[in-house]
Amino acid sequence: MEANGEPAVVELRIPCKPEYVGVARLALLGVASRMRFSYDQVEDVRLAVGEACTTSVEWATKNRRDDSEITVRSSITDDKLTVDIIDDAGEREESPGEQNKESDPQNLGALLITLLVDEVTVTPRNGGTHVKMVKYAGQ
Amino acid sequence: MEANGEPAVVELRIPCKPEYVGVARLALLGVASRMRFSYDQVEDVRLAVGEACTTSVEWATKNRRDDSEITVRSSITDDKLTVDIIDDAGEREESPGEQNKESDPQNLGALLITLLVDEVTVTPRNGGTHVKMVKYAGQ
Amino acid sequence: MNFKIDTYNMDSGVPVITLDGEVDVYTAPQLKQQMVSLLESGTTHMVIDLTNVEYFDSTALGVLIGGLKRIRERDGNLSLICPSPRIRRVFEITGLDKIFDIYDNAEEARSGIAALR
Amino acid sequence: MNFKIDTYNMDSGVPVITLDGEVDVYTAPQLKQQMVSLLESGTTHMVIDLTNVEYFDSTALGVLIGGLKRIRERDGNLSLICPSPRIRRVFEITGLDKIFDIYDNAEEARSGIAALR
Ligand SMILES: Nc1ncnc2c1ncn2[C@@H]1O[C@H](COP(=O)(O)OP(=O)(O)O)[C@@H](O)[C@H]1O
Ligand SMILES: Nc1ncnc2c1ncn2[C@@H]1O[C@H](COP(=O)(O)OP(=O)(O)O)[C@@H](O)[C@H]1O
Repeated sequence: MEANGEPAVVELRIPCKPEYVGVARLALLGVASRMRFSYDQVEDVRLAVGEACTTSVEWATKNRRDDSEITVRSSITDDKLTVDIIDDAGEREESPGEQNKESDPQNLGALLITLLVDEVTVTPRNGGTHVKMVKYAGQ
Repeated sequence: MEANGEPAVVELRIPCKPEYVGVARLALLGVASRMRFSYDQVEDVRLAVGEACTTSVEWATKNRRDDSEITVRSSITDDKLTVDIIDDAGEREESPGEQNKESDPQNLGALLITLLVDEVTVTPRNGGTHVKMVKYAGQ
Repeated sequence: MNFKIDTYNMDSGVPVITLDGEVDVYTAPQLKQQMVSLLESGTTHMVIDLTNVEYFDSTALGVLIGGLKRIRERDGNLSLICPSPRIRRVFEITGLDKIFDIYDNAEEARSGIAALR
Repeated sequence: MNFKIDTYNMDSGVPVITLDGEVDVYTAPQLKQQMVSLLESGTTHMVIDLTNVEYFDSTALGVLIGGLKRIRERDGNLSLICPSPRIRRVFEITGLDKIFDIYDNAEEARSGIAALR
């Protein structure tokens, strides 16, 4: 499968709640450990995915979306891990008074993700957000 | 959610291959750690789910189902964890010569599952198998 | 659940919050609560011991930043004990290692705080 | 990947296979291969050291059972070093603790094997 470039896929769906973010981190630890990542790179993936899920959880709380879920889809090839984190936690609309709060964990979270993976894009989707991150192995 | 008895659901989908069984074990470690299980009970769940996935992987190999997948669905309430392990790895049909091989890991695997969880049922489904296990917390 | 929090006082009376396990969006509120109750009791110096922490996310960093801000308003300080390179890395890549006093062990934290006072 | 396998010889010449990490459906084939090549080289006694094993599944148990059977056919024996209660539990609940000689450390395995010979 991996040989001809077709990625292997691991997909996880969790409630968009604080107590389940750790499950996503553990699953990604398992995925990343099976790739050609260094110890530090595995940590980077675990932390980046944890931050992305945490942001989803925080928006679900703000938007009072109690029943929302997060899907974490890992697409694995020999030299590249792509993780899609998709939530239905509502739109990420900052109320004006809250902008520019530097110590807002979400800004720190976004900063961490940018520093830890090679590529990241954030796209609003119908009723939620899609974060895509890419980490290259063997670098 | 858990309060009114409606279970929280964590669902994982992995390729039905040896290298991904560890991902399922880690995810279940995360799920079970967040419940009122003792350290030993968390280990029991991890081992039982690992054995069920391993059996699926072995049947996928025998049946040459290279593209099959395993879905591991955890349904969580306050005092009860239900795990459904569903594969599309083909039918589990023992060729006559192979029966009664006591050291066959699959027999050991089935034995372990029976010893480690409170309830287990194995049901053939269209093109695969559905294993349901239940473990009660706080006992 | 893989998280524990405890508080003890150094001989000098400075309170030390020790954390164990994963400090994340689920468990960081317990750290915040503990810091708030120490601040309400009038503390001006505080130490957070991260020696046994194995995961520390942005939510936890946010709690520390908020606590540092409040304790500095009363001319106090917040020190960290963080020997683990993995956890220290989270502070380094965010630049937060420059705003916190980070020590390798309780002994160094003790002398560091004594020198400040 | 969280698995390592190594082999060394005791002073007496008995080979010891040391395992590290997770021995499961993915990694147990490496254990089988190592045991087969020792058997092909004529070994009659063999020790498997599970001290640093953190996960051991039915596939791994199957490999040990197969190896024990083959080594007993030549009147040899297979001993295990397994101090971890968590891993030992897997042998106990399957009743396999009664068919393997299980020791707590290399020293005990050495004297146990010497007594047998
Ligand atoms: N990444 C960062 N690096 C350095 N300082 C930061 C960072 N994030 C926040 N701060 C600082 O931490 C302080 C606390 O900010 P604030 O949002 O007012 O706290 P709170 O939300 O707890 O009231 C601010 O002075 C801010 O400049
Ligand atoms: N759970 C068990 N408890 C005790 N002995 C077992 C168990 N499973 C298998 N055995 C024994 O292990 C031996 C190896 O069986 P066998 O299937 O012939 O090995 P192999 O498949 O490696 O050729 C058999 O003698 C069998 O009785």
